[in-house]
This record gives sequence, C-alpha cells and structure tokens, in this order.
Amino acid sequence: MTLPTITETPMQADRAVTIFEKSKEGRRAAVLPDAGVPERPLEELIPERLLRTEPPWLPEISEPEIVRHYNRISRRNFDLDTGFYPLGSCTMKHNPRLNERVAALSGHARLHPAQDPKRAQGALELMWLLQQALAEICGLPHVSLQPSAGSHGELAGLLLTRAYHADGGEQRSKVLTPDTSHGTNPASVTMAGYEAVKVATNERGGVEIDDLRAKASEDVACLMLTNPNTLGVFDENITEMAEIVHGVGGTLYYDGANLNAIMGHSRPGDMGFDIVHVNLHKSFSQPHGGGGPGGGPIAVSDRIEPFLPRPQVMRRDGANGAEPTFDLDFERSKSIGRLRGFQGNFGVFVRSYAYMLSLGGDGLAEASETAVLNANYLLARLRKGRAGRYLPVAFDRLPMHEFVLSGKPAKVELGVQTLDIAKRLLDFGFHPPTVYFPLLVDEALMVEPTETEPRENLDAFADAIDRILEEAESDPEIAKQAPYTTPVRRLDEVKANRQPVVRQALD
Amino acid sequence: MTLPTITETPMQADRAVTIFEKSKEGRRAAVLPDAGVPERPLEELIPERLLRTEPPWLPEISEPEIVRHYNRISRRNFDLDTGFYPLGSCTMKHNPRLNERVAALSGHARLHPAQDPKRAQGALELMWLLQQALAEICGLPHVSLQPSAGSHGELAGLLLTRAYHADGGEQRSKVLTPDTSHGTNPASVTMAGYEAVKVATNERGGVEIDDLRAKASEDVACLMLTNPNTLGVFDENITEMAEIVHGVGGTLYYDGANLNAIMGHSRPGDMGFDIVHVNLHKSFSQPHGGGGPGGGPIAVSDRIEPFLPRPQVMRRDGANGAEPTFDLDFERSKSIGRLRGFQGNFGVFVRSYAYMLSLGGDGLAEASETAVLNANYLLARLRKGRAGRYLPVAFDRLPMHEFVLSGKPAKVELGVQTLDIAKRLLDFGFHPPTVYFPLLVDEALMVEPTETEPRENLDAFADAIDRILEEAESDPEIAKQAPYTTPVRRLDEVKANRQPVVRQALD
Amino acid sequence: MTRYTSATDADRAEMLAEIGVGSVDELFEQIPEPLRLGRPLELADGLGENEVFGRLAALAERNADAEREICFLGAGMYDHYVPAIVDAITQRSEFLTPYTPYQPEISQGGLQVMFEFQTAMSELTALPVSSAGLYEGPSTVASAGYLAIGATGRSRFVVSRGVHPHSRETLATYAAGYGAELVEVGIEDGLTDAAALADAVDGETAAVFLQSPNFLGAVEDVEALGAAAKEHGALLIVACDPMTLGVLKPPGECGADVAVGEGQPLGNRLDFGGPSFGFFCATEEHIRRMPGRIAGETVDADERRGFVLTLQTREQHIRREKATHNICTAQALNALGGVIHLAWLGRQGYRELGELLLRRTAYARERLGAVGGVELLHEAPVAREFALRLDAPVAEVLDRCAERGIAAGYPLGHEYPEYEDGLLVAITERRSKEQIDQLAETLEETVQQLATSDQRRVPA
Amino acid sequence: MTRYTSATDADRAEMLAEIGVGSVDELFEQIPEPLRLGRPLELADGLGENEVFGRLAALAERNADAEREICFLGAGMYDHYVPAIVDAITQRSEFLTPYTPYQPEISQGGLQVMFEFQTAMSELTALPVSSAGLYEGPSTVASAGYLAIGATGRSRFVVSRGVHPHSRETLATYAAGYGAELVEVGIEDGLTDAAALADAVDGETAAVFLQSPNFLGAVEDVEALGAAAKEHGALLIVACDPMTLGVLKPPGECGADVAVGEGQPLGNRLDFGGPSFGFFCATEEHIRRMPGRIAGETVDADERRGFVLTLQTREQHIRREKATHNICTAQALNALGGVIHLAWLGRQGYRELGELLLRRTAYARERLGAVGGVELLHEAPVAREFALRLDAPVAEVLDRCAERGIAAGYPLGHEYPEYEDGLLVAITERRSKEQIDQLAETLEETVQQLATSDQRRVPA
Ligand SMILES: Cc1ncc(COP(=O)(O)O)c(C=O)c1O
Ligand SMILES: Cc1ncc(COP(=O)(O)O)c(C=O)c1O
Repeated sequence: MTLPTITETPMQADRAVTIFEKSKEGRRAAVLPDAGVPERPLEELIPERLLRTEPPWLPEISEPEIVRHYNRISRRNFDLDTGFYPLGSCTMKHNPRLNERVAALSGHARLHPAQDPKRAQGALELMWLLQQALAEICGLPHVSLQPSAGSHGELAGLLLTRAYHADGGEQRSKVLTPDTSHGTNPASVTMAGYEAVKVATNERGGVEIDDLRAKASEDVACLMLTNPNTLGVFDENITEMAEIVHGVGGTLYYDGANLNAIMGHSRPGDMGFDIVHVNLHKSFSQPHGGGGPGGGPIAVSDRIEPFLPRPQVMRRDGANGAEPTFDLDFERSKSIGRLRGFQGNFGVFVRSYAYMLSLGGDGLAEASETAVLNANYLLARLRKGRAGRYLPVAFDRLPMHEFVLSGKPAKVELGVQTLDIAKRLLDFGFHPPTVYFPLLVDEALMVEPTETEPRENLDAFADAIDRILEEAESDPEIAKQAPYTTPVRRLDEVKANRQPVVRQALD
Repeated sequence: MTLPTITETPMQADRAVTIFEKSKEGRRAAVLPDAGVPERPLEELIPERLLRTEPPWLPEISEPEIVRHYNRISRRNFDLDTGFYPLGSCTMKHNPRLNERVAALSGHARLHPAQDPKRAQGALELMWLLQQALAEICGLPHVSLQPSAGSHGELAGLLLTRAYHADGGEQRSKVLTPDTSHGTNPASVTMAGYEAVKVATNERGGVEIDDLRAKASEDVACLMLTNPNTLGVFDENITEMAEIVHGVGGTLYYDGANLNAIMGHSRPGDMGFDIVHVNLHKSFSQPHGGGGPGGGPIAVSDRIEPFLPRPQVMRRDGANGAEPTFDLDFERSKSIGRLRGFQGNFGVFVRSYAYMLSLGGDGLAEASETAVLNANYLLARLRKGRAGRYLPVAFDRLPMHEFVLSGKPAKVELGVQTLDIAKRLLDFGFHPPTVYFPLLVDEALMVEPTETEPRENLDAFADAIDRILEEAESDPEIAKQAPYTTPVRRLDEVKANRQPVVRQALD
Repeated sequence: MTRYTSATDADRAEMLAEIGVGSVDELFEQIPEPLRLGRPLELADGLGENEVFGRLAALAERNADAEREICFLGAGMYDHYVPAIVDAITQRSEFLTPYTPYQPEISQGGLQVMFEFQTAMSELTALPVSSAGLYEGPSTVASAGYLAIGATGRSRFVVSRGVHPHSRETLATYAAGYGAELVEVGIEDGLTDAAALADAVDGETAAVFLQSPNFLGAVEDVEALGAAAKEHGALLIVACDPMTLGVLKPPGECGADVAVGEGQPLGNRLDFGGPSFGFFCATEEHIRRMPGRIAGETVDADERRGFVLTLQTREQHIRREKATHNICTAQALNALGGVIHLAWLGRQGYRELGELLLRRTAYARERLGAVGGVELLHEAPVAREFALRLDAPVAEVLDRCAERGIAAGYPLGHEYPEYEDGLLVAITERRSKEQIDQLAETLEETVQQLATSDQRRVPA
Repeated sequence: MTRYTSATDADRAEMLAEIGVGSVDELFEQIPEPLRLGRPLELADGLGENEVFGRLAALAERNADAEREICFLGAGMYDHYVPAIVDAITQRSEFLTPYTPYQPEISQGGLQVMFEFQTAMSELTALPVSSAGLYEGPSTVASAGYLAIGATGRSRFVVSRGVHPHSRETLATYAAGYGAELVEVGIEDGLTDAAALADAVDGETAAVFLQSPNFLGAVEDVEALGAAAKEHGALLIVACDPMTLGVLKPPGECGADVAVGEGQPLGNRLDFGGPSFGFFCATEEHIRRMPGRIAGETVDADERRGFVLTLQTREQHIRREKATHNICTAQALNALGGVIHLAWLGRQGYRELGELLLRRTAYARERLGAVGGVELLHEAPVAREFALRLDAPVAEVLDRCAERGIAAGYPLGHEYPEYEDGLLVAITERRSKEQIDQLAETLEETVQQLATSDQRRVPA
C-alpha cells in the first residue's frame, strides 16, 4: 500500500498562470450601458489613420474567474495582517481598517481634484490640519504635502536647496550623505543635478565629524541625514554637525524614514534641520500596498518656505468671527513649481490624519516609546541565544526603534549567509528583516519590529533565529537550500536578468 | 546531509488556537468615548443584586492581533471565490461584489427598522419591487419577504395552510412529502404540528402517483414538493398530482431550492402550487456566509393571501398623478402573525434585487439555461470516464440543473465509499458534491455546478473524479485515508459526539 | 452570454455536442409543454454595474438613516458603532462565500468561529451551552418555546407583557403550529407583575418567558420572578440584550434554563431589521435538544486539534421529522460579526461600554424627564432605554423632531394601547451628551407647541 | 497602552528587566537632553474609533463630490465607474498590507500582478517594455525626460503646449534639477503647431513631448508630428489617456519611443487627485534605463514558474547615485486596481468603452456647441473631452451651474490666459445623455443670464 506523501504544498503544486493565459475569446465580465446617442461610425468622428485597427489583447474572462484569479494569487503573498514583518527601515506597523473606511467615504473618494476650492472646503481643511500636525511633530513651521513618497520628498528638498542658493545668487555642486544612507538619498542627489559625496561613519555608528568638517566646503549645498540613522542609533553630534554645515552655508536635510523612533520625543527642526520629509506610509500607518501608494510630505524652515512647491493650501480667517475658509495658493513667485499633478496623494492624507486623530499627541509619543522598547527587547532576547555569537549587533549600544546585526560570524563560522538565514525564516512563517543594508555592515540584517507587535511575536522570532542557527551548526545545507514550504522556492534571478521576460507573450 | 522534507503543509503545522487562548490580561483593541456625563456609581442606578459581579471572560487582545487571528483562520476555509463548489441543492453561484457595495450604502445599512415608513420610502419601495419580481418569477401574485431562509418559509407555508383550513372550519393532521425531500421539509411539518407522511418515488425519479393517490385523504393538509426535485429531474406528473391534492382540499407547497433550474422557463404557480418559497441565497446570489444569512420569501395564491404574515408592504397610488407611496400594513385580521422581528432580512433583499436588476428577465432565463447546460455537460463528461462505471447516475435521464450519482458500484467493486471520494476530492482542490442525500440513492453524490462555472472547471472536475477512481482501482487506501493536504485531515466525529466540547474552557 | 457566466456560443455548441442534443431547449423538454412559460418574464432588461449602482443609490437616498438623522430609536435594534475590522473580516471571500461547514477538513475557519462564538455567548449569558446562530431575536424566543415543550412534555406558556411585542407575536405564530397555549402577565410600574405571574404559573406550565431589560427598558428581577417557574418545574426562558451583560447579572446567574436574544447590537448594522443573528444558550441538560448548528472540538487522524459540526442527530438533515428544529441556513456571517465585535471590545471594553450606556441613559432619562410636558412612564431601573409619556400627540411630535433631523424614539401606542402617549428612547455610545441635550431642547419646543393639556408635570 | 499596541504595564516591566534598564526613558537618553522635546506635542488627545469616524465624515460632508454633483470635470482625472471587484480585491490584506516584494518566494502574488500590469500597459501602448507603477501622470512625464537625457546625451526638450499644464510644470521643476532647457511649441486650432514644432527640433534636442488627446481634448497626429524628432534623433515621448487606447492608434504604432500617462481612469477613484498610478512604457532599447520596479519571469530551484524584481541594477538600492531614477515606494496597489479594471472590461469591453466615450462626447460637443452664447474653442477631432468658449464670465457660470448640482467643467483661463473664456468638458460612461442634456439646458440658461455681449454664435 503506497499512500501519497506530500512532495509539494498545495500552493507549490498550483503553478503560476497569468490572467492572460486564462483568457478565452468571447468571454467578458463588464456589461456597459449603451451610448444612448446616435451610433455614428468612428471614422466620422476621428480621421481613420488616427484610429486603432486591432484592440489590445486584454484578457477575456468572466467576473467570477477574475475574482478567483486574484484571490488565489493574493494568497501567494505574505502580508502584515498575517504575521510579523520586521522589515528594517520600513516601519511595518498595523494598518487600521478605520482609515480605509473613512478614506472610502464618497466625499473624499469621489471628490474631483479640479473641484473649485469653494466646494472642497472639507478636503482643504483636512490637508491644512494634517500640515499643522506634521509641522508640530517635525518642529518646522511650513509643510507641503505634495511629494508622493520619501524619495520624491528628497528630490523636492534638494530642488528647494538649489532654489534657495540660487535666490542668493549661488550655485553649489555637492551634497553630502553618510555611507549608511539609503539608496534613494544619493540617487536623489544625482537626479537633482548634484554630486553625491560620502561622509564616513565613526565607531559609534554616527557621522565621522572630522570627515564631515573636511568635506564641508562652500561648494556643499546640503547634508542629507537620517537620525536615528539606518543603524538605528541616534547621532548625538547632530547639533555640532548642523553648525558645521550651516557654517558653510549649506542646508540640512532630514530623511524622515525613521521618524517612528522619536515622535513626541525629539524634533528634526530642533536638531537644526532645514528640510524634513515624512513617510506617511511608515510612521503614519498608510498601508504599504505591495509597494505604494505612499506619501512624502516635507516640512521646512522659514528661510526655505518661499520656495515650496505650488499650490499650497492656505487658510483665511473668517471676517468678524465667521468660520475660516481654505484655498489653494498658486501665486508663489519663488516656488520651485509642481512636483506632480493636482494636490498630492489626498487619499493617503485622509488615512494618516485619521491615524493621528486616533492616537493623539500622547499616543504618538507612546507609539515611539513602544517601538523603541520592542526593538531593545528583541535585541536583548537575540543576544541571549546563538545570535549573540553568530549575528552580533553591528554597533554595540542601545538602539532606538531598530537595530542592525552582522551575519559575518555566521558566514565565517557556519558557512550560512544572511541571505540563507532570511530564506530559512520564511519556512518559520516570518518575513525576514531588511538584508544587506546598510552597506557598511557585513551581511547586514536590519530589524524593525515596530510598536504594534506583541511581545510574544518578538519571542517567537528570537526563538526561530536561534533554531535556524542551531540547525546551521549541525547542517548548514538546511538554510542554504531554504525555503521549502513557500509557494515557490529560491528563484533564479540571474536567468531573469540575462534574458528578461517582462510581459506575457500572447499568440 | 539531511534536508527537511515536508511532512506537513504550513497550515497543518500551524495548530488551531482560539482567540480566547491568545488573550492576555490588560490588553485591548477598543478605545471608548468617555461618557461625558456624571460618573455615578452603578449601584445608584441599578439595585446591586441585579448587577454583574464578574465581567465575562472575553478575550483581551490588540486590534492587530485580532485581524491576524481571523485572517489566518479564514484561510482554513475553502470558499466559492477560490474554486469549484458543486454542492448539490445549494446553488453555489457567483456572489457579485456589486451587491455588497449597494447593501453597504448607509441609506440601507444604517436605516433603523423602526423608522417611520414615511421616512423609509426607498426601503419599502425596494421591498415592493422585489415582491413584484418574485411574484412574476413564481407565477403567484402575493409575496411576503419575511421568512429568514428556506426552512422558515416552509414553516410559514404550513402555518398558512393550517390557517387556511381553520378559516374553513377544518383541522387536518397530515402532510405528504416524497422520500426524496430535503430534511427541512419533514422537520417543518413536525414543527407546524402535522404528521409527516412519505410518498414513494417511481422509476423515473418522480412521485409514485398511485402511492400519492392512495395517501391523499381528506386528512391531508398539504403536499410539499421540490420540482425539479432533489434528483435534479422534473416531475412531469405535477399537474395530475396537483389535481389529486386539490381534489381532497389540500394545498401544494413548492420548495424553491431548485428554482435556479427553471427561472423564466416554468413557474410553480402555473404548475398548480399554492405556496412557494424562494431561497434568495441560492437562486438570487446572496452569499452563503458560511451558513447564512439567507432569505426565504414566500409567494402565494389569492386564496392564501389573507393569511400572509404581518406586516405586509403596501403601495398606495399617489393622488392625481403624484408619486405612489409605500407603507407597512399591520391590520391583517386573518394573518398568521409575525414569523420574526421587524421586516425581514432587508440587507439580503438589497443584494437579491441588485442581482435581478443586473441580469434582467432574459438574464435570469439564460442563467437557468446555462445552469442546466453545465449540469448536463458535466454528467456527459463523467459518464465517458470511470464514473460511468463506478458512479452511475441514479436515474438515467437528462437532468436539469443538477444530478445525483450513486456510489454503490464504487463501494462494491473498489471498496471506496462516497465519503472517501469526497475526501480525496479535497486534495484536488475541489469542494465535494453534496453526499448521502437524497437518502433513497445509495451512496449518493449530488452535483450542482451552477451557471457561473466555466466549462474548463467542469472538465477539471470530471478529470479529478476519473483520477480518483483510477487510483482506487490500484489502491483504495489512497481515497480511504484522504485528505492529505487540507489544514486538518479526517476528524474524529465520534469523539466530538461522545464527550461534546462545545466551548473554550477558560482558567 | 449573460452576466457572471462564461459559456460563449462556441462553448455552447461544443457542450451540446458532448451531451448529444441539438439545442438547450431540448434539455427543457422534460417540462411538459403546457407548463413552459413560453414568453419572456415581465422584468426589465439587465443593466450595467454602474446603472444598477445608480438605481440602488437613488433608493437609499430616500431613507432617513442614522447617518443623516440623530437616531434614538431602539426597541430591539440599536445604532451602535460597528468597528471597521468587522466589515474588513466579514467581507473576506473566505468567510463570505462558503456554505455550512459540511466538509470540516476545509472548513476549519468557519467551525472555529462557531466554537469561539459559542464560547463568547456562553460567557455573556453565564450558561454552558450555546447554539451557533439562529435567525434573529423573536424567532429564537419561539424556538425556545419549542424546546420547552419537548423538555417538559407540557404546552402552556406564561409570558410577561414586558417581552418584546415581536417576540410575543412570533411565539404565538409558532405556537399555533406546534400547539401551545399562551398566558400573558401584565406590567406594573414598568415591571412584570410578580403576583400575577406567580398566580399564572402552574403544574401545566412548560415555560415562563421574561425579558430583561424588558421592552420598556426596565431591568427585571429575573431571579425573583423565576422562582414561580422553578417551583412548578417550568423552564425559565429569558430574553436579554447582549450589550447589557457586562453590567447586568446574566441569565445564567438568575436561574434561567435558556437565554435567548437578538444579536444585532453585536457587530451588526441596522439594515432596516436584518440580517442579524439570534443567540440561544442553555444549561447542560438541554444540549441534545438545542436548535441549530453546534461546533465541537475534536482531533484529526494525526491528533491535530480540529472542529466539527457536532450533535447532528438533533438536526433535520439527519433526523428529519424527528429533528429538534427545522433550521438549516442560519446567520453564520452575522454571528462572526458579533464575535469580532466582542473581541474588539474585549473584557474591559465590554464592561466599560455597559457602564457608559447606564450612565448616559441615566443622564438622558433625567434630562428628558425634566422637560415640560414630558414625564417618565415608569421609575423602574433602566439600562440603555427608557419610556416617557408626552403631553402631546406622539406621532406629531415625532414628525416635528424628524424635521429637525432627530428620530426621537419609538412610539409605544401601536403595540401598547395603554401607553398611547408613550415614547421609548434608546441610547448608544453613538449618542453623545450634546445630542441628548439637543433632543431635550427639541422635545421642549415641540411638546409645548403641541401640548394636549395644560397640566404640567409636578416635580416629584 | 496606546491604540494598536499590546504592551501592558506588566509587559513593559518584564521587557525592561530583560533589556536591563530601569525605564523606557533610559532608552531615550542617547538623545542629548537639549534635543529632547520635554513637553507633550501640541496635538489633541486620541479619540475612539466612532469619534474619528464622525470627524472625518463631517469633513467629507463639506465636499461636493461626484456622488452629489453631476461631474463634467476632467483635465486629466475622470469620474469613471470603478467596478466593485476592484475594491474587494485591493482591500484584501494580502495585497493591501505587504511592502515591495523584496522576498520573491513569499511575494509571488504581488510580483505576478506587476507582470500582468506590465503586459496590459504594453498592450495598451503597443510598446514592448513597461515599468510597474510610477507615482502618477505628470511626474512620469518628468521621469521620461530624465531617461531621454541619459539616452541621448542631450538636454533640450521641445514640449507641445497641448501637454497637460501640470506635466509641463513638473517637467520644468525636475529640469531645474537634472538640467535641461525647455522650448514650448504653441497650439493652432486646438492642435500642436506642426510647423513650429519642426522648426523647434534640432540636433540638440533630447526629446519631443506630445500629448494625445491633448489638454484641449484634441486628438493629435502623433506620427506626423513625431517625424521631426525621428529626423534629429530625438526621442518621441507621448503622454496618453489609457481610456482612449481601445479606439485611438496607440503611441507604439505612431513611432513613440516612450509612452507615459496618468493611470487614474483605470480602476482608481478620484480621491481629490491621488493616489493613482503613472505608467511608463518604452521600446526594447531603453529597458535598462527604465525607472521603477520591473517584474520578470523565471523559475525556482524545482523549475517552477515564478516572478522576481528584475534589472535591479537600474535601481537606487543597488546603484545608488548611479541609479536611473530615485523612485522606491511607488503605487503598486493603484496599479493593481488598474489591471483588475482592465481585466473586468476585457478586450471587447475596453474597445466598447472607448467607442462609447467617442460617441457620447461627439453628442455632447454638438449639443453644447449649439447652445446660445456657447461655441467650440476648436474643431479638431476629440475623443472624450472638448473645449468650449462661453460668452459669459466662466467662473460665474460655473457657480450658477454648481447651484444647480452640476460641475460644468474645467475653466481654462487659469492655465491658458489666451482661453480666458474657455471651458473644458469631460465625458465618461457615467455621464448619461440625460445629464448631458441637463448640462446643455443649464448652460443655455446661465450663459444667457450672464452674457457679456449680444453677439451670438453664427451657425457655421
Ligand atoms: C532610510 C530611508 N530613506 C528613504 C526611503 C525612501 O522612501 P520611499 O520609499 O517612501 O520613497 C526609505 C524607504 O524605504 C528608507 O528606508
Ligand atoms: C431542497 C432544499 N429544501 C430546503 C432547504 C432549506 O433551505 P434553507 O437552508 O434556506 O433553510 C434546502 C437547503 O439546503 C434544500 O436544499
């Protein structure tokens, strides 16, 4: 008697098929209203040579099968509502459904962006209120909500810096970023037409002051910094650094990706930063959506304000005690101009504002406390186990909301790389930390638990890491060939790059 | 080198834990508004002996973990939006999301049932429009939407029959149901205070006329029938049967569970039925919700109308050309009274009415055609394979929207029972057909594909059945020990019945 | 090809060939010609999704819902806030679209929810056994009567007039079927007349039906009233409001044999009256007489924990005419909404919400009772709803309030002719102090305008 | 304990002990004292879910959305009907809550969606390569400029004035950074001035930017206009409306090197301007210069088909300052909405919708053009939007229409002073013939009332 043993999980057995491959001629989901107007031949309306001859090969498929297709493939994703997702630098905190509910109200969801401000007062007031809250949190008085995400905010910040200097008749060419900075920082620098110059990191994980001083010339437009930085540690020398950069007439840009560590505890403005971006999809609970949408508002100081993007939301006090009114200000002569269409990712603003109302000022401060508590607790738990030996923390000090481990000992002593550990974690039902970033840490694992994780999940994660290292002590192959239970196993990325197949072939 | 082989699927490895077991003292999700009124001690408001001393042990858990808990266990369900669900007699057709959207409009969702009819005109008109549509589909002029599901409609029908006879000074004691009838039919008969009397089935799967004639006495209150019946075949003798039953003064009750076979093609009223129930969660796309909610409206003839439940929706024509108005009629002296609170499952009415608007009259008729086409096609495909030998159709004729196979040959020749085949189907990713019903078919498998399944799914199902029978030919144990890949494997129902554990123990 | 289907003309042709018939019509020939409709249904043609949405939205526009009005209506269903996670979870295909868990191996999600629901309702009512979701409140009361007849072999019901009128009427409707006699016991000062109840109960009594808080909002002394039932071996059946059991003594601690009720306040929207769910809890001895589905814990072939539908020999699909009830499709999804709402409230929040209701209700009762031309209909203790008497025609007062955007309450006259001037006012956490004050001011104004007499309430 | 967290006081104490510090404050001591805020944030206290809902609902109430007004506004975003399955699927946790698919083994759902999205956009634009979701329309135009500079080594842009003003302004904003000169080419009779364009393009030109339909709704002869670009080796960058490509010749068939645009019409609600998605398609040769994420097909260790993020050496997280773009978080969820909407429309429906738009737009244009005091701003062919001239102050006309529940269109004067009397009117499948007639009547009435001159349109 030979009973079938499981060689594949059901999902593994269910091979990927795209919706285009499920198409069958003549099938459809949509039923459209008839035009209700004269059925004139298209050629009468548009010159024939401007008309399309063959409609695009979109799928032909019924509604039930569309729903099944996307429901089924959705289960091939790991998601935050399923389990622990300590993806460092990304602040994978809970996404409240309340925010989805209020964003879906037709007064928000079906409001046309070109609606006359007179008839969009609720939306403009919401944006204004969000601006006020962000200004208070960042410690900088002026806010533009326009940037669509963090990197967009970075670009904005650099263009603001350029405009600021140009306004003073200056042209600068360099922007300093620490070697620990996120890839978007140097990429934004280049896109903004500057040259990116690295500054070194000291033994405490902060910026090497002497190196900064050495590179801080009159040609330096800006210093871009994350604080706490991507090592999860707070750079205590920030005030001195600000003096140095301001001393040579440069601006200080704050990459707000790590704001979740300090909300209500410390403010970039008070640290001396001129420009800050905030990732609404990190600190303020906008769902990450598989890679967006996001929001990257910027807060700036008085001297930068004149250059903010157009349009800006403005508030007019009501004449003698009447309600204030809100409007869009396009007449900003020194503005760098638009960064995108219309007023920004309003739907994201609604969610983030609802989140702020839910937590309130104290709640935000407490969220940061718990985020820092969770990170420190998880690190302490890890240290006690095999991670202490094989995955030591890169800079040995108390972290803030996240910390970076180095997989170098594991690689040398066990022959398993950070990648292998990450892949093996998948079999244990965890999303791995951010890996191989920041670059200056060998085999880096960047762990950010966030405040919304209960302690039990941190314990389970620490235990899983320990189990994986224990396995590796006896047989490194287990990790090296992991994962085993995921919908697919390790994928051939080289093949994907060599002969890129980037769309479904149709025939 | 010993790589881990998969002994369990990830879901199998993840053991069931209830939300009560995840509770930890002091945790919570909800934040309530403060009362905003004087904080008086409860004892001042309610005599102490009427107050609760210990609050109930509800879970203490944060919102993120509640969401994760239910998202995770939701994946332990098989559902219609994932795959083929040919559960006979249940009409598992596509559940359009449009219906969920319109049901959620606050004008429907937040309308209080005790709202003055003057201020609920939209809701009453919707109910009235749905009644009209159901009357047209059933071929009976009067409709009550009150019953909450089919079995509730059955009870209503029997109580109506009782009231009808009582009104004529009669007291009858017997109700006839074929041995093929659904369990709710005889159960409703008993609950309505009647004695259930079985009538036999003839070789064509219809009612044995002679047996009916023999049992149709003056003491018979009603004949309950499904047509097409639970064998999926249409009883051609229905007109004669109606004459027999009406001849002795009884009523004819139509169990509408199989209405999906004949919408727009034949009408119970025209067959001679006096009372019909409709399952809105079957023919009219209300999602089954894991076992409800449903809707079981009844349509009746003129002579039954006076006895319909209270209240009834009524329409008043507007004076000189004004819009008609709608109201609730409570003054129905002969009414059997209420069957439930308020006006019925209104949210279900909204969905079903939206469904009718979407398909329209022709669409409903075509839906029945495709349902019948799909059933006949699937049967033809099965017959061609091993099922033709091991799972013959119970009554050898063209079925309507569903058909019943007998697993007797499979049991005798292969040693695998219908249950084993059903369980093995789970490994192939299909929901099994209804099994062991109707009772008069040995090892019955009742298959209803519905109109919303594409042909490819029917082919795949037929192939899976064939594979399973092929396996069984070589090794029956494969089916007998199935399933292997489901979140849990076969469960010990005897244990569950012997020492019932029906709630989480808390300590 | 119709909406939601896949069969193209090409598919049809091939499928018919496989079947071996020439047309779909042939498949319908088993329906005798005279019984075939032979004409299109007299229903409009199908519409596109946007048009259907437009039609339904237009109908919804013509309802004064609790989003547009300040709603003090109660009478069994209440405008509580349903947390967003309830919709998010209940709308998941995995919960929304399967049917009853007949195949437990692929229905563990739904079965575990039932098990959790049973646990939660058992905790609320302090009774050990719970069924998983009957239709709704009133029919659950009638089902309890059916159980009582089976359990006692008697067929006489003694019913307090404080029980919801819909429940009493539904009980009577069912009783006409399974055969039971109803005896009603009146109300004194808002509470069930204890003496009359004691007289009414005898050795023929199958069950005593109480509701607390009763329809007038008054909290009954269930234990005291129940004594008569105990004495004569009748079952004590108590209908209760699941939102009050964090603060009020639960039926199980008051000697109830069966506790039933309307589940709407727990995670279910108003929906003009349904769908919601009913709950049904009882003492151990009745476990094999319970109506509806029950999930039980067990293990699988590999000793994994799992859940199944249990004690199915009670049910219609097994026992047919001998079943303890005829219910099949119930309200599983609504019960899920209830259990999520309870988990969201949690042990603390559930209690706090009960306290909030008590305190706001006490405030509202005093505030409104002090309005000129308004007096309390009774002085008995109340939890979340209370009754007033208006010195003005209730219907007209309600119309005036509606013009001012307030649904002021439920008029008692229709079901309690003796309280023809009565108004029932319900409070939820959604009704703020400001809204209560607004109601008071509106009543002040309108009752004055419409006053039927000059006699004003003499301060007690 | 704040909202959404789990740490109770007991948890905190145990966790601090494990860490080995006495208080949470100690953990913040690495922040120099002067930099610590030392006071609470000046923000209100947190609110319960119901209160937050109330606040946001009150704000929403003060917006005239397309549910309440008949909306003829367009100008880049359109009030199309978003099918219900789009919300149902995009709201699934599995799509809503993960981040960028850095771990492909557990992100196959999102990666396959990207792959399908790329295929769909490639089909629409008739260009082989597609990036998966940039921010939105105008910034995508600016990103195309960045690619052109890299591809040609030139830095001069020739831009039609028919390109969306937001796109032109965004392009200028970016150009101030990466350094490029903009030359604008005017509009004649609604269309890009072909002669002026030919003159403007030279050997220094990196790219020519066109939009079709252009901002005035006119369908440009992209192929003819593009000839100048080809001739001088400049890239032809075409912004297009994804709802018109079922009927209009796609950029790929008109010689475009890059096609970009605003994705909102595909499965995304208006949301007062965002979030939506941008699309970016190009010819093979530019594949390694594309901005944003791209999913590619491959196989796993067991030869199973799978998808990964590919060509990542283009991206900031690998190449840093040498990356082809700085974008990281984009608009993946919005792109999913787009691909679901396209699958729902299907090949036939997508074409039919395009035809519907053309025909209704033609009807509306004639109907409105015939209104007294209203004339066409141009006679060029249009697809789904068209421009009028009003013989009355546009702002006042719009106010009057708004009072009658109609958002009559987009006033051109702000961005095109030369069309200070211009009104842009957009049509979608949601705008019925009846609504168009209603707009006509309302304009008839209001324009007359506000007429600035007596000269009336002479019928052509
Ligand atoms: C440190 C840091 N900076 C900048 C960014 C870029 O932000 P966005 O992805 O919103 O563009 C990220 C995003 O992961 C980040 O972690
Ligand atoms: C033939 C038949 N009759 C009656 C019923 C009972 O309907 P409901 O479950 O809606 O009570 C069913 C339900 O499965 C059925 O299949």
